[in-house]
Order: sequence, then structure tokens, then C-alpha cells
Amino acid sequence: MSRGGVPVLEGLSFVLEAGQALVLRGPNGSGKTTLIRTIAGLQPPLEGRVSGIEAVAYAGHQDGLKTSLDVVENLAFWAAVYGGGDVEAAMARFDLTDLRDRLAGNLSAGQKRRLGLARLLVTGRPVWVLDEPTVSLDTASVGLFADAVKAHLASGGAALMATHIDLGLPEARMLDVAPYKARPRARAEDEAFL
Amino acid sequence: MSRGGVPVLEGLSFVLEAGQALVLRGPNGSGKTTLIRTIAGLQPPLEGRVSGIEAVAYAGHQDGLKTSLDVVENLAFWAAVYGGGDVEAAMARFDLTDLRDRLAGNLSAGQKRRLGLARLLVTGRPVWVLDEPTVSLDTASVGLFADAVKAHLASGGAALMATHIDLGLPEARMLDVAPYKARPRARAEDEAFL
Amino acid sequence: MSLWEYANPVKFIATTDRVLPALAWAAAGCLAAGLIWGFFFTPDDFRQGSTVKIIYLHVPSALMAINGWLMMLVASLIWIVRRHHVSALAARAAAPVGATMTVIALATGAIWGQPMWGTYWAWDPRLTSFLILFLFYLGYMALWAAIENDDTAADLTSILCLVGSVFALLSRYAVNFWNQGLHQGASLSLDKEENVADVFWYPLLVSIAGFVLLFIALVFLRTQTEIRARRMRALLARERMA
Amino acid sequence: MMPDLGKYADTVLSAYAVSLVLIVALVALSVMRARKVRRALDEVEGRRG
Amino acid sequence: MIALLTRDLRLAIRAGGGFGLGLAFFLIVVVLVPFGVGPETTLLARIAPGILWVGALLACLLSLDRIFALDWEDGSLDLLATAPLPMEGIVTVKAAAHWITTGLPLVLAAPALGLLLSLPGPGYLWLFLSLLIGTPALSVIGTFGAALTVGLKRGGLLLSLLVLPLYVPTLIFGAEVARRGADGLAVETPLLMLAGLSFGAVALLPFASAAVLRINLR
Amino acid sequence: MIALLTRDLRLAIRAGGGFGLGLAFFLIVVVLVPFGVGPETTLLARIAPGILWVGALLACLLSLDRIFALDWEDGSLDLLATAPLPMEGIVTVKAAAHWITTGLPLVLAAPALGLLLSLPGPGYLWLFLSLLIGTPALSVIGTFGAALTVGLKRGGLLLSLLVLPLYVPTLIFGAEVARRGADGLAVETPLLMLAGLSFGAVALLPFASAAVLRINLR
Ligand code: HEM
Ligand SMILES: Nc1ncnc2c1ncn2[C@@H]1O[C@H](COP(=O)(O)OP(=O)(O)OP(=O)(O)O)[C@@H](O)[C@H]1O
Ligand SMILES: Nc1ncnc2c1ncn2[C@@H]1O[C@H](COP(=O)(O)OP(=O)(O)OP(=O)(O)O)[C@@H](O)[C@H]1O
Ligand SMILES: [Mg+2]
Ligand SMILES: [Mg+2]
Repeated sequence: MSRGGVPVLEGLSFVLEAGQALVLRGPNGSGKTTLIRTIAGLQPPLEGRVSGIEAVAYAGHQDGLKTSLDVVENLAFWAAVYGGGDVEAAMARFDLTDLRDRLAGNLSAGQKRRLGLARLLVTGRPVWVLDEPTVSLDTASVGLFADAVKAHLASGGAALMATHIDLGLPEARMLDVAPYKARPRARAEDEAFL
Repeated sequence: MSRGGVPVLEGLSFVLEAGQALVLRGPNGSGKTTLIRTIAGLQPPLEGRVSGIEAVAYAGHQDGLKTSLDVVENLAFWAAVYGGGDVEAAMARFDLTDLRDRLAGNLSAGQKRRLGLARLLVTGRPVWVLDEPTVSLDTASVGLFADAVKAHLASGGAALMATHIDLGLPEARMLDVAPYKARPRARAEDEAFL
Repeated sequence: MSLWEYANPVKFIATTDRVLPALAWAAAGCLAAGLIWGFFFTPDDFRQGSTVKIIYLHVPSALMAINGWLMMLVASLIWIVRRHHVSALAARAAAPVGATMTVIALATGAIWGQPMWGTYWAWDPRLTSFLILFLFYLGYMALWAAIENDDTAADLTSILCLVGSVFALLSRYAVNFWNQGLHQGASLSLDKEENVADVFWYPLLVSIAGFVLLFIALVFLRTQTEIRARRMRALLARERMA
Repeated sequence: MMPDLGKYADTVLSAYAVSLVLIVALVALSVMRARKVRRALDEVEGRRG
Repeated sequence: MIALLTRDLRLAIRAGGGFGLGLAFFLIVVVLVPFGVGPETTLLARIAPGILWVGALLACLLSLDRIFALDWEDGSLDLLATAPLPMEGIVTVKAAAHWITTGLPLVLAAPALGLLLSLPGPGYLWLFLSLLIGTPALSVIGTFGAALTVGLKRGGLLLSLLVLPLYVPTLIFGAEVARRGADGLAVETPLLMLAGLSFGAVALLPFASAAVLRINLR
Repeated sequence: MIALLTRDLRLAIRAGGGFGLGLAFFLIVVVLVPFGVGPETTLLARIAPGILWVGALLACLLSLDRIFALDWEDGSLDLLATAPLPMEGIVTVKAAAHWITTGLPLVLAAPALGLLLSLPGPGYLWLFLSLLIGTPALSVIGTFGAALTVGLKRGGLLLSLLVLPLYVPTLIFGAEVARRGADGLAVETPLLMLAGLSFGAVALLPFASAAVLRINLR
């Protein structure tokens, strides 16, 4: 797997089954974001393959919120794109109902993030692939998020998350990506030049 | 204090002395960012006053990095603006020396944040005012940051930080902003119309 | 042995290193011969006076400007279809050469236009489509320069080159339709030789050969440079990872 | 040795001057960059041993 | 796809969304030209069709960077790419939204602005028609350029540089129709060429744009 | 302050920084106009000074949003505002950087582009002079507009709308100088007016821009 043409991780493989959660850990710059983007299908792997991409709902460092749309409009759009999840339920789950008519641009950092996470619920996709989902969240909101993940797992979903903090999800498997750091070797596209 | 014309906090006051650190806590949307921007002088308080603004070095949710400049160039610019801090020392402190010639745009989230924090060192300002400084940092980097804060305090500096996580700074005072939440009342600028 | 072997960077550098000196000398020789012959030893045209001498610069550079773009198009196609890095880099290397040829054709044409048509610039279709070609070259180079990742840049510029070629052709038609023009038609075909008297024709041929050789030599040299620069970036990246 | 260029001397000479300057500049830039990159690469490869 | 179109249109009419600004720019270009070239009516009337076409083209051009840049910056484009929509569809919808928010208002406003430049009588119809047929091509070509430069910080002017040569044929045929129309000459040939060009661009370019966008998101 | 100027210039020449793109845009506007109005040399010669001024003005205008937007988006502007630099200084440096990267190249290129539009002989000197005197005013006024719209997502076209009326006097005097110069008439009066305008803008507007910027950061 590579980022900016530099191989970052290698020899890593895992299978994620329904009802399971996997938490990726590793120091800064170890390649969690890279792995997650690959799994979400945003970049092709250098070697190996990723299956089941069609089932993935992805949330990255950025929430993709439209600041000039309000909370409901933001969620309703993604619900429509994915073919209609339940917007009200998603808002309730992340305690956004009171903020429903607030423009996304006027939310605080943590409120925005909650909205970004609520998007996952309306996609209806079984596999969540999340990059540092709890950034900016306070303890209560991390709790809300953990509950949402648990409910998702209970209903047969799966989740893959990169994070630096403890999520309060005892059932999740941990995977440290640091040992899979790629040997220093050719940049992917540069192999021809070495 | 207000944000978007809505009063957010009231009745809050504190004095920060040399060698002291104060950590702001509070749930999402409780007004930490608002307070910090006020203290950095980016917005005027509705009532009351903030003294000592000239001594403040501010770092917010965003790092103000130029993606097309490399690490050294980014730091050297701020050093020049503030009249010449020690760029090499700042890089060493945040473990950036190996990345010195990397464009800021090609750093991972945590590496970017470290660069943003290194900026504080080159300002030479005694009072640090930081909004969620540890977002995206892994445990080791949080440790680097805590060490930098300790050294700063030891050399007579002061620091004010908003954060949701534990920094490993036992000597810091805590201040929960939640109790100071403003009563629902008129928007600041609208008072004349009521 | 397949032609594609030369798409290996190392092989390419080795081969071109061998032929480059010869190419360079041949180019210099033909250029010098053609231009000196043309400048010193050809008579003046009865109508155009001594200005015909400009033809030895103008026509070869105009030809290379167009053929340069064609070469880039072919190289881009090879990159898209077979993903040989050398061809992407060759396209990149050719762009500044082609652009310079375009500038030479434009400049000599403009200077020639002053005595012939009484103006440096007229919106004649041939001239106009050359100006558009120059814009395409500029955009192509700007896109290469703006993108950091080498392969992304290669992909994007080659698609731009494809789409651009289609639109360049369209522009040619559009411009012809828009203005009938002053510029003489093509007369540089072998069967219509009589259009240009032999005294002008032979030095012109030598000069054209010189421009072609110069173009090839420069593209080889610049491709080598691009390959080396790329290799260096690769090595540095690896060093940083270690 | 100089041919008589008549009243168009300026025209012809400036056309030749402009073209030669451009060609020489292009060649010089290409060769200089080639040398520079080659030297830099040699250095990097040397460091690698 | 329809959700995406309505979202884009809604975003455009919200505060800061830029709806009507292309139009305003068009207006202002047309207003500035007399300040530049002087107030003579006959002169203005002669250059009117051309200036109106150039003005519309520039107004269109300037709004191109909005097509993808906002979605790129806030991460929506990544999310859209992972959503169950074909990339060609996304690109087409984006071009359509651009045309509706920028091209269409220009087409409707052009006759009114023709008045300011004393466009001769028969010119109005042909100006209107030529713009109506030509602006979709401008949007589609522009979307291709926007896809090429997405992710480049402020690729705005690079975008212009890339797109303008691509706009030349459309401009030539479009302005030719308007000019001949204003002079009362036959317009069939350029009109057919313009229509063919526009149709070809709308039918084929989305594939190139989608390919380019995929590469850029990689 | 000098650090800021060098940083801005360095950013401008880095990849994607946009140096020279204003120039390219100017070139392209000048190239497009003949496609619009037709290839007749006499007609082009008559509108040349005006079109060149309008083109330079538009090229300038389009690069205005870069002045603050990038620094705003990545948070640098907040940091600069809390740095020990007077806001007036920041604003002046930003305007100067804009002029050096955009205005100056336009001034130098204008005579060459005059050729394309068959500008009459004596026009070149006056075109050059009028642009040299006028473009600093354009940069300073533009910086004011950019300060007004900083923080509005894609304020680009709104910015144009706000700034264009402010540009009208400069355009009128500047184009008048160039036009009279091309026709061989006396140019003293408009030239003096242009110089006065430019000087006044450079001396006074930074205070307004600084005030506006402070309000916008609040
Ligand atoms: C900026 C202005 C000009 C440009 C861009 C230009 C472009 C070209 C091009 C592209 C060709 C190659 C055509 C071909 O081989 O098919 C050409 C050939 C030629 N040009 Fe120009 N031209 C310009 C001005 C002039 C002027 C002013 C003259 C002289 C009156 C001139 C005389 C010729 C001649 C004699 C040929 C050779 C035609 C032939 O035999 O094929 N050009 N020019
Ligand atoms: N565009 C790029 N070009 C070159 N290197 C890059 C690029 N983007 C990222 N990298 C490098 O790739 C490595 C992996 O980055 P990645 O973002 O996957 O890390 P991460 O595990 O998500 O870290 P963090 O916890 O800080 O977010 C880092 O060393 C980073 O510097
Ligand atoms: N522009 C605005 N207009 C109206 N209300 C706003 C605006 N910006 C923020 N708010 C509201 O002000 C309150 C305080 O926001 P602030 O950003 O200070 O919170 P915070 O404590 O920093 O939260 P977090 O931990 O999530 O970053 C929140 O309820 C937020 O929704
Ligand atoms: Mg990451
Ligand atoms: Mg906050």
C-alpha cells in the first residue's frame, strides 16, 4: 500500500466478519489513514486485494458537511444518495435533534463530528470504515459513538476504525499497524527507475 | 462572550500566572473555542476584559501551514515574523528534524499537528493559548507535547489549553466551562432592539 | 528484440547516451549547413527580396512545432495503453522544445509579416491556429508543473493531450471557417516541388533536417534528464523511509 | 562576405537573431539542467555506495 | 443522482453559493467595455455580438472552479466517490448543475444586455439561440478542466489556461452565428457546426472527466 | 513584514501558486476578443486600447481572491492577526505582493499583446505608462475588496461584483490615456487624474482594508 507513491505498509491482511469490530492503532504516520483509504476504495492497493468494497461506508478526517445546509438537509442528502436511511433515527442516536435546523457551519467542532458520524447510519451500509472518528468528541459523545457502534455490530454490521484513544469497546479486536511498516524500498511507480 | 452573535459563556474569570497551566474542559459546544479565541484577541468579549493579549501565542483548530512550503520554511517564516526564535530547537523538540525538507502538504495528520505546535516555540511568546492541541496526536507525540509544555512552564511561561483528553500534566489546574454557560438571552448586538 | 525494450529507463539512457553525441553533431552540422547556405548563398526572391531567407527558419520550426505535438500525442497514447514510463517522460520532455519551436515560427512569421503584409500580426487562420497551439503547449506544461505526484501528472497530462488534440483540430476548422486568410498554402510536398524554386528548396531541406535532428537530440537529452530526476526523487524517497 | 540584404536587412537579421537566441537558450537550458540533474543523481548514488 | 442535482442547486442559491454571480460578472464585463472603448454607438453595435459571447464565456469560465473545489475541500468528493453512484453520473450532474446555475441565466440575460451595446434588431434571436446551444458545451468542457485541476490549491487560473483553448471552437462558431445574425446573413452552416460540437462534447467528454477525476482522487 | 512579503512571493512561484497565470489570462482574453468580434484589423485597432485595459483589469480582478483566501482557509490569517505585525502592514504587504505577482507582469506584457490587436504606433508608450500608474491602484482597491469578502466560501465572484464599481474610475482614466495616446491626442489631463487616483488609493485604502479585516476575523 502506498501514499504519495511511497509504500507505507506491507504484508498486512485480515478478515472482518459480521458483528466484529477491528481497531487499528499505531503511531502518527504509521499508515492507518493510508490503509483505510485503500479499504474504502479511494486508492488502489499496490499489491494484494480488498474485497467487499461495495458494502463499505467511509468517514475520513473530514466530514464532508456543507456549511450552508442545515443538519437535516445534510443527512437527507446522503440518505437519498444511498437510497433512503432513517434521518430522524440517526439524529436521535447522536443527540442532534435539538440542532436539526442549525446550519452545519455554525456547529462546534464536536457537533460537526457527531453529524459526520450520523451520516454512517443513514447509508445503511454494513461495513463502517472510520478514520479517527472520535477526534474533537467529549467523553459523553464518545459514549454515544460507542453505543452506535455496538448497536451496529449487534445488527450484523462490522466496523474498522483507526484511533489513538480508548473507545470503550471491549469486544473490539486491536491491530497495531506499526509492525507492518514497509521495508524501505522502491516507490511504487518508481520501481522501473531503480 | 458570544459566537455568531449568540452569548455563549458568562461570569467566567481567572488569572493565569507565570509557570502555570490551565486546562479548559467542557462538553462539545460548551464554548471553549469561543473563550480561547477571545483570549487570543481574535474577537472582543461582550462584557469584561482580557489583559496581556500581546504576550499570547495562539494555536487553533487549524495549523496555518502552507502545504507548498517545507517544514523548515514554514517554521522559519513564523520565526521571522516574531523576531527570530530557534527553528532547529523547535524541530528537535517535536521530532520533526527527519521531516525537515518534506512539504507540509505531504505530512500525516499527526505530523502536521506537531509542526503546528512547533510554531509556538519559535514565537518566543510567554503565554500559549491552545485549542485542542493534541487532536490527531498519538501517545508518544502527546508526551512530546506535554514535555514541551512543562519546559515552557519551567522557563516562566504560561499555558491555557482546551482539550478533551488527559494530557499527563498533573501540575495543571482544571477549569470546567460548562457551569458558566450563558442564560438564554438576547443576541448581543440585538440588545438595542429589545 | 522488441521495440518496447527501449521503454526501460536504464536501457533508454544507455542507448541514447551512445547515439546522442552523433545526433548532436549531425544536428549542428545540418543546421549550420542549411542556414549558412540559405543565408549567404541563395539569391533573393524577385518579389520578396531578401526576406525569403527567413524561410529557412520559419518553415522548419513551424513543421517541428506541429510534429512536436504529434509526438507528444503518440507518447501519451503509449503511456495510457502500455504504461511505459519513458514515453510519459518523453512527452514531458518534448513539450518545452515544441513550445520553443512554436515561438520561433510565430516570431519569424511575425517579423516576416511586417514587410510582406504591412503588419506584424494578422488574424490569419494559419497564424491563429499556431497561437492556439502555443496555448495548448503552455497549458500542458503548466499542468505538469502543478501536480506533484509523477504518475498522476503523467495520467492527467496525457488525457489533456488527447482531448486537446481533438480540440486543436476542431479549432483549425473553426478558424478556417472564420477567416479566409493571407498565408500561402502548403507547397512543401514532393510532387508539387515546382512551387518553390530549387535554389530555395535544397537549403531548406537541409535546414529542415537540421531542425528534425535538433528536436530528436533535445528530446533524448531532456528525457534522460527527466529519467534521472525521477530516479533521484525515488532514491531520496527511499532514503527518507529508511 | 556579408550578402547584400537590401532594404530588408533589419527584418532578415532580426528574424535570424531571434531564432538563434531562442535555439541557443533552449539548448543551453537543456544541457545545464541535464548536467545539474546528472551531478545530483551521481551524488545520491554515491552516498548509497 | 437527482439528490445530487437538487443538493447542488440548493447549495448554489444559499448564501455564498454563487448563483447569479456569473450573471453579475457578465453584466459588469458588458458595462466595462464601453468605458474602455468609448461610447460611440456604431462602434459598440459592431462589436456587440462578439463582446457578448466573450463576456458570457468569461462568466462561465470564472465559475468553473466551484464545480468540484468546494466538495473536494470539505471531503464530500471522497464520500461521493465511495457512494453508489457512477463517476460518469457525478460528472454529468455537476456539469448540468453548473449549466443551470450559470449558463442558463446568461442565455436569458444576454438579449437584455444586447440593448446596452445597441445590438442591431435581428441579432437578438440569433444571439439567444447561439448561446442556448453553445453554453452546455462550455459547461461540459469546463467540467473536464475542473476535474483536471481538482485538488490543486486555487487551481482557478490554471483551470482558465487549460480550458480557454478548448473553448475556442465553440466561441468562434457561436460568435459567428450571432454576428451573421446581427448582420442579417445566412447562419445555417455555423449553427450546424455549433450544434454538432455541443452535442459531441456533451456526449463524449463526461467519460474523460470521470477518468480524470478518478485519477485525481487516487 | 519583509518575511511576509518574501513568503508570499515564494508561495506564488511554487507549484500551484499562480504566478504568471494572471498574465496567461490576460493573453487569453486578448486572444479571444478577435474570435468574438471578427478578424478585421481596422476594427481591432480601434478597440485595442480599451480591450487591453479591460483585459488587464479582469486579469487583476481574478487573482484577487488569492490575496487572503488561502491564508484564511488554513488558519494562517488568524495566526498573522495575533502576530506582532500591524494590520495595516499586513494589508499593504499583501497588496504589494499581489502587484508584483500580477500587476507588474501585466504591465510588461501589455505592449506585446498590443501587437496582436494591431494597436497603432504611438499607443504603446501610453498604454504601458497608464498601466504602470494604474495597476497599483487596482491591487490596493482589490485588497480592500478581498478583505471585505474574506471568509465567505468562494467569495470570488461576489468579490468581483464589489470591486468592479470601485475600479471604474481607474479604468476610465487609464483607458482614456491609452486611447488618446493611440490617437495621438493630448493625454495630460487624464494622466494626472490617474496618477492622483492611484496615489490616493495607495496612501489611504490600507487603513480601510485593515479595519475591514479586523472586523472579519472577529
Ligand atoms: C506569425 C506568423 C506566421 C505563422 C504562425 C506562420 C505559420 C506557418 C506554418 C505553420 C507553416 C508551415 C505550413 C506547412 O508546411 O504546411 C508556414 C509555412 C510558410 N510560411 Fe508562414 N507563418 C507566419 C507568417 C508568415 C509570413 C508573414 C510569411 C511571408 C509572407 C510566411 C510565409 C510562409 C511560407 C512561404 C511558408 C512555406 C509554405 C510552404 O511552402 O509550405 N509565413 N507558416
Ligand atoms: N502525499 C504524500 N506523499 C508522501 N508521503 C506521504 C503523503 N501522505 C502521507 N505520507 C506519509 O505516509 C505515511 C503514512 O501516512 P498516514 O496519513 O497513513 O499516517 P496515519 O497512520 O494516518 O497517521 P496519523 O495518526 O498522524 O493520522 C506518513 O509517514 C506520511 O508522512
Ligand atoms: N457562528 C455561530 N453562530 C451561532 N452559534 C455558534 C456559532 N459558532 C459556534 N456556535 C455555537 O456556540 C457554542 C460554543 O461553540 P464552541 O465552538 O466555542 O464550542 P467548544 O466548546 O469549542 O466545543 P468543541 O469541544 O465541540 O470544539 C456551540 O453551541 C456552537 O453550536
Ligand atoms: Mg491519519
Ligand atoms: Mg472547539
